[in-house]
Amino acid sequence: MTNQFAADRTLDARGLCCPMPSVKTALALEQMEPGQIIEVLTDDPVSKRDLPVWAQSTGNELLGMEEDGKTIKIYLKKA
Amino acid sequence: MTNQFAADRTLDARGLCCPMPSVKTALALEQMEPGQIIEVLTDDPVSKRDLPVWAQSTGNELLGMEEDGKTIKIYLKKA
Amino acid sequence: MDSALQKKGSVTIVLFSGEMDKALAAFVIATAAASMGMAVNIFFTFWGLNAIKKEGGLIKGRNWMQKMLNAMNYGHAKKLALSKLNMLGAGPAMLKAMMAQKRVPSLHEFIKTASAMGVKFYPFEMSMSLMGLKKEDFLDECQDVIGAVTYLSIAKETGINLFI
Amino acid sequence: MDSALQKKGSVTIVLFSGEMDKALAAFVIATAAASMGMAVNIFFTFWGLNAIKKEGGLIKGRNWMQKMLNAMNYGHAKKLALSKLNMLGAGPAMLKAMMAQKRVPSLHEFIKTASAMGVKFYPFEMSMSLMGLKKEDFLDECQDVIGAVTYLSIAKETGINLFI
Repeated sequence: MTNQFAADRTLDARGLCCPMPSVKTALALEQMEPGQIIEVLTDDPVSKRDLPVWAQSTGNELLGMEEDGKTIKIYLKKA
Repeated sequence: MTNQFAADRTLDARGLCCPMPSVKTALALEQMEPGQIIEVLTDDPVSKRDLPVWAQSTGNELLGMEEDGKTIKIYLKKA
Repeated sequence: MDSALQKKGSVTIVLFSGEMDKALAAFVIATAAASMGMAVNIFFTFWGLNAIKKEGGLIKGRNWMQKMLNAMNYGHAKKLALSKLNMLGAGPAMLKAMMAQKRVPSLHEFIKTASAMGVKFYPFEMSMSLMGLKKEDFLDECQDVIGAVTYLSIAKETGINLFI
Repeated sequence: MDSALQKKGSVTIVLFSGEMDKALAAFVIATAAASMGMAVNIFFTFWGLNAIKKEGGLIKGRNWMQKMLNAMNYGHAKKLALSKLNMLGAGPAMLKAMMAQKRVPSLHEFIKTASAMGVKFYPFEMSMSLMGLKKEDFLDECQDVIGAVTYLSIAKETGINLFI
């Protein structure tokens, strides 16, 4: 898979239900540096809506989202 | 019956319980023009207290209230 | 409603319970608030999802546990139990008769009224997927299926937050 | 979590109910809020105390009434009933199986996660002393035992207050 946004880290949150994709993303970003990029993989359709809201309310930047079959890839840049 | 405040519209909300008199009044005012007057008929004693509070919190003006047997007539001017 | 009345605060309700009396209490508050021009959002989760299920065809679910849960948890706006005095179903019928006598709207009418007044209904994702329910199983009045983060982003801007 | 993410509002929950489904709803909200950088406090009272009791050795209490209450009210995070469809204990087992299938965390995992994210747990004093429970009976994740005044001093600074 091409890694469109040159992610520094990939978080595989597939199989997890709300609110776990947001929780795992928050915990993963904790260990990263500002400006670094995380790629979150999820197959929870609600994450398409929830993770952008999460990013907005935590101030982290949503770079993009793409779908690859059932997998949704969400790219966030740590604030 | 004299229509003391020359109402543009009468809403018969008799027989309806809280919160329906306020709900029906809100819906009726939706269809009216600013400055127009509605006469609300209700036999729900709580409306004597609730509708003035409703008017205050929506900014519509309470012109007056009168009792006619079991019927309470409430006059409101749309803001 | 949104445009004509000034917005005066907001109410956000999580309806967790599946009983008719609790759903009614939620909708009385919701419609009164909407009549005052308040922004009202109701999030339905767990048993509360029953209040916005379509009638009929409810034995959904892709596995036997979900099928069993939905069969036993059969319910929609016209067929919910009471939280007290349910009396094997006689209680709801009595309450409905009393409501009709007093001209209290039925839950079904409340849902229609609330929706017409701009109250937003959101099914919660997690409990839907636990129960094997999909967006199509819910009334057309419902908005998108949402998750807890979206709920919180709305609730934190809200004056009155209730969990029913 | 506190330092790294900006604080964006707060959630205070009183968990009164001892059923697994309600405790789950509380923890879904709590962990989602914590993930958003919100300050989250959960106060456990009455039956809600069961969610944070340690496993085993629960027939505490210094008099026979307390002993009986704790024996009948036996429960901890891995063994709570449901508010509906409990089916003499089969309901919770089914819900747990469905949760595992859907990879919804168990209540036990939710408690660990919430604690790791800085969610604070406070047992309420009054109901503890009614039930003859002591701080040692609760999970190590718990903060100090508190009273209603402390709860209120936190709740009044809180955006989202829920009673579950």
